[in-house]
Amino acid sequence: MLLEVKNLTKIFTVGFLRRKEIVAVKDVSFNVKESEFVSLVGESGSGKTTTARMILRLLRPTSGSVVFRDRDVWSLRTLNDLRWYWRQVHGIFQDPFASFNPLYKVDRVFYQVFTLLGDNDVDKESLVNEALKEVGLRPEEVLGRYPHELSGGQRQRLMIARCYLLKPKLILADEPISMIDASTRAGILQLFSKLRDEYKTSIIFITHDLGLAYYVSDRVLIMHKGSIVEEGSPEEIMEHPQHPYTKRLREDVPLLYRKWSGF
Amino acid sequence: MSPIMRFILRRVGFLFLTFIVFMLIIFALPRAIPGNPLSTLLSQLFQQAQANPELIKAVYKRLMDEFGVGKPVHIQFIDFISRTLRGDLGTSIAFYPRKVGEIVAAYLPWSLGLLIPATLTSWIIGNSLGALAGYKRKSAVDNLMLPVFLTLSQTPYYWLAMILLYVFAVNLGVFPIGGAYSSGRIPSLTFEFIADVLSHYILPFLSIVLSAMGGWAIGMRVMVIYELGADYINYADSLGLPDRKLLRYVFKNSMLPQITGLALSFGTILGGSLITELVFNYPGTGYLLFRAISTLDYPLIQGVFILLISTLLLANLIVDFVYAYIDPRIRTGYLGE
Amino acid sequence: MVSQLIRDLLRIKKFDLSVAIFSSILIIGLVGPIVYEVDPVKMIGPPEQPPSEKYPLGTDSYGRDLLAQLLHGIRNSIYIGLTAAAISLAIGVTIGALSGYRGGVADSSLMLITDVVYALPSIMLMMLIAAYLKERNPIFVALVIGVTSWPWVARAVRSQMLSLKSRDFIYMSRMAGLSDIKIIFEDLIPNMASYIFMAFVLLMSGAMIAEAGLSMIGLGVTRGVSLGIILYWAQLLESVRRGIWWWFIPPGACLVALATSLLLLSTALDEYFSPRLRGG
Amino acid sequence: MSLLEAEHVKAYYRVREGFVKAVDDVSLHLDRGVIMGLAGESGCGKSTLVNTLMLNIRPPLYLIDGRITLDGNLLSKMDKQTLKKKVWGVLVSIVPQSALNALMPTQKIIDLIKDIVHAHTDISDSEIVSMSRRRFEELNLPVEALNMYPHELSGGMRQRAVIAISTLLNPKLLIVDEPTSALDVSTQKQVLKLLVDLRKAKIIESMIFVTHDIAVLRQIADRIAIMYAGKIVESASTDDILYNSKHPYTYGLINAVVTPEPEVRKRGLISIPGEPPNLLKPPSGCRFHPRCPYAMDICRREEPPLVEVGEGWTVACHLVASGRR
Repeated sequence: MLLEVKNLTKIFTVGFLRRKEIVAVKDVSFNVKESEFVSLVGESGSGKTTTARMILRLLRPTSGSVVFRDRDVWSLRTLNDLRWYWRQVHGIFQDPFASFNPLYKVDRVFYQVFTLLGDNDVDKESLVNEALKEVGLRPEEVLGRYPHELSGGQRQRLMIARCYLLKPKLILADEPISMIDASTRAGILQLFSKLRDEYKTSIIFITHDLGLAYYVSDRVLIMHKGSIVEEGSPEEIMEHPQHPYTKRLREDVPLLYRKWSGF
Repeated sequence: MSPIMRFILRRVGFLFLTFIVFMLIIFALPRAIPGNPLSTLLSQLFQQAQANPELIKAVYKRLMDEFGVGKPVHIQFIDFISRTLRGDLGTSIAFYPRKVGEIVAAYLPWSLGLLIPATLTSWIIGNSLGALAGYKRKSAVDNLMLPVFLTLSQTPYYWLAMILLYVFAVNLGVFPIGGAYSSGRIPSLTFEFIADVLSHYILPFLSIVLSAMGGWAIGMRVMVIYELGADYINYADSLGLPDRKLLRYVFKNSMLPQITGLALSFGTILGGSLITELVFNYPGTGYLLFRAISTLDYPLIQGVFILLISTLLLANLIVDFVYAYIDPRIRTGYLGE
Repeated sequence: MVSQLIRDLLRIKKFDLSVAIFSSILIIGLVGPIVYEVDPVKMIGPPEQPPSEKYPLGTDSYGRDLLAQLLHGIRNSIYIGLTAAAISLAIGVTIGALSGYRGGVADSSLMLITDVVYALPSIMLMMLIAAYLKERNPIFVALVIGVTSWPWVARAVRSQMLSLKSRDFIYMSRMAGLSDIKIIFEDLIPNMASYIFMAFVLLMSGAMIAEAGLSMIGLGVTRGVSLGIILYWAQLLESVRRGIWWWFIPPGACLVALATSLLLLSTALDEYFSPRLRGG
Repeated sequence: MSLLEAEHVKAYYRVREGFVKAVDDVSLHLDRGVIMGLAGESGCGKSTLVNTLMLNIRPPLYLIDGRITLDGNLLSKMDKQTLKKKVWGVLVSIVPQSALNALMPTQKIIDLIKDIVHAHTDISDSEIVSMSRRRFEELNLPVEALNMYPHELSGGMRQRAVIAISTLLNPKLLIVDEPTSALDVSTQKQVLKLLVDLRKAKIIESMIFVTHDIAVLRQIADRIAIMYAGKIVESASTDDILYNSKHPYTYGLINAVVTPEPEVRKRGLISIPGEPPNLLKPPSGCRFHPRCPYAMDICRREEPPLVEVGEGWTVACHLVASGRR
């Protein structure tokens, strides 16, 4: 098993004297196999982003564990161990503008990760150019620019190019296309499928859009109020949803070729 | 418990904590700064009362008592707090054997009589003008007012006071050159006396109002500009709400932060007005503080500060009450959780 | 990037004006005492002379040259302002950044302390502390001002930190294996730079005004001259009532010009960096 | 006669570098009783267009040219005070994009309603209260919300309250600007249902609904207009747009829709290559030509005319104009 998420729970505490607890993620467990495309579907506030950050070792869980290749991720301490982990497991976030420090040229996101590769004798420039070509960007069009000079689609492609550079074993993509126009979403989505097909990269795809999940995934997890309420193949989820929340989700998604009754 | 009660209780707790911290600072300072505390007091004492060794002994004993020499520090502090809360602020050196509390009490009303009306007036005028400038942004009115606000807000009250005094009292002779009332007059509730007090009042009042106004105006102007661009204003506008209604919305929402600001700036304005009192020889606590500092009368200095801070914290609390009553978000427990 | 920023800023009239005023007074304060070699605290002529060719700004009641006092006063006031602002900034940024970065109990307790100090008027705390210092050289005065004026900076930096900390590019840097120190210096601090600079500018104008206030109540520097000290002497010796306008007007005017130019500078920066104030 | 007629409307943003041609020579007709959807990528001028149609514009956006008539009134010649008194809120209302923050925060909903009604008519406060209660009941909204402050309502509830407030005076036309993008799907459905009910109850006559989500339009719109780079490129009935679209851009948009349906899974994911142009310097000729798979020489040179290809079906494309499609 590539990744095992066991009983992951996150409770946020707010307030100083009058403490209040907010359970963001409650006892979440699931596994991801090699070269598997798993979708985590839920609406905003369902805890999916919190889950992603805990898996990426960016946010400490209140309890539970994340085990990657038999190593407990949260017991990794040294910078070297962490680099090993982020070399294998990398993330892509929702807002492609916020993913760049606005003060630096976009090139920084590539040269940053060469420390993860650990090999200093590589021709960095040609590696970057290669990665850019993989995601359909021309190096001369994007390198040397500041993030605000590029479009949302270009910025997100740059982020994916960073993954092509690293070729991690697992990518956590947190709503990577929700802020991108519908007309160009597909092209970006296909880049993830390509990574999976060519390099056996597993993908955890986090989305609020059941349609996308249905289209791209091998397995779909439905998350609601911090818990995973249903799990199954896309067809099972669409055709025989069990949980009332999944049923409602399926009924309320607007369809292109079917009209809602009563409208 | 209603949200409003919870808010008020929390504020009371916070202000009490602030008071205790302040007392701790006052308590710790003379003990923390090397070579300072009793020796200074004593050398001061010898200068004051050279002729009378009996007096020196009495004062010395009293000071030792009040300072709590020989007791553990925490007991000293508890003594200090409980004495203060009982209203005993110690004995003045310069005015021995008068109690600090009664001395300050004689001066405090003059300061408050100057501070409170001046603060409120500057708040009202400053906010109104600031709102006007924000509403007429980039017009001639705004372009004229903004530099004036900026300059006024950075003008020390007392320097403006010097200029006003020089121009209107010294040169033009329109107003008296200082004090709270003409020397020789006996305070009474007669028309003449009140008129006399007022004529002494105008210049100090004006100098505080004018300089404090600038800060309010600048803050309000920015608030109004922000609120004017807010989504709720655009929406109400698109439904045909008349401009004066929109302005009233903007004014109401920009005013709320300014009320909180009022509480915070009492202190700053008080600091400035203390010094303004010096310029006018106005018999308030600033004047008293200056004398206490120049005679190194530490019990009196402490007493002035304790009374001023207590007054300020009380004023903060009143503002909190007003704010809690006005902002619906506190009434319904949305803010301040 | 930096040159573009400077070019953009120079296009703002408020920015140009404020920089021009501040730097000319600064240069007067720096160069003046070197060019005009008159001892500011020595009796050099008859007392209370109005401005003349011999005494460009007149003399005070002790026959001391007021131009010399002003030049040294500007220098010392700016020096105290800069030092005090640096101290406040250091305290405020450290507490605010720590509070925002660490979060949790550390955040709550640091902010409680900050709020308490914030509720106590800084000018009063300054007076109180200064009253216990027998020797007050410029550094001490700057220190007294510095340790009492940081709370608003801490609050502002904390909220900046909170919003920056959860920005995705911080996560991107962490996932690239950057150490915390590197993230603080490469990602966090540079993004707060404009904000911190504005805070510094405002702290400095506040500190210069506070210095004058302390001096006026008799708690300024015990040796040497500052703008506040000139005003203190002028007040003590009744210059206003005796019509010696050349004694109290120039130092006050310099102080107001310095403080206003700094406020104007921060206003210009604020308009540049927050788009809602910039647009039409 | 149609309810809304817009002819050759141009609305530009003035910026330091020149003009952003967000709406460039757009003509549009809306019949009574019709819900029209307006779709396109972000930044194509949809939002600017609908706000311009009701003259709800403020600098740096300016109406450069064009004639806009609503229910027989020539809006494009009215000054703002007349518009506010006679048109906005009465003849046409908008549900803004930022509906979540659209309500005055320190006032109860009912007080905002009173202010709005007073701006147009002289009914008494008590009548306004009973009228609002009736309307909220009719639309299945909780009546208690009237006595609450905006922050006490959930996001979806606030959204629906805004819709009810906008239509309180029964405007002929309701403009709805991307109302559902921040909502989860179940709340979105409630909001859409409310909009449809408004027409059923004859509270409004017609509606223009702006969105980038064609699947949403499919559920409620009778007609769809497709906008690209400041121009309307195709306008037809929902079914024609869906099944028989003529413009390559429309076709691309429809194919980019991803919904959980077997048809979509079978068809596969298709995207339009490239990026929408910068409207400061739009491309020459047909603005879509740099991204169009069928672009010809003429497309680079000449702007395609708007051609009527069927009953109420217009397309602006050289392929159609030259009969190749």
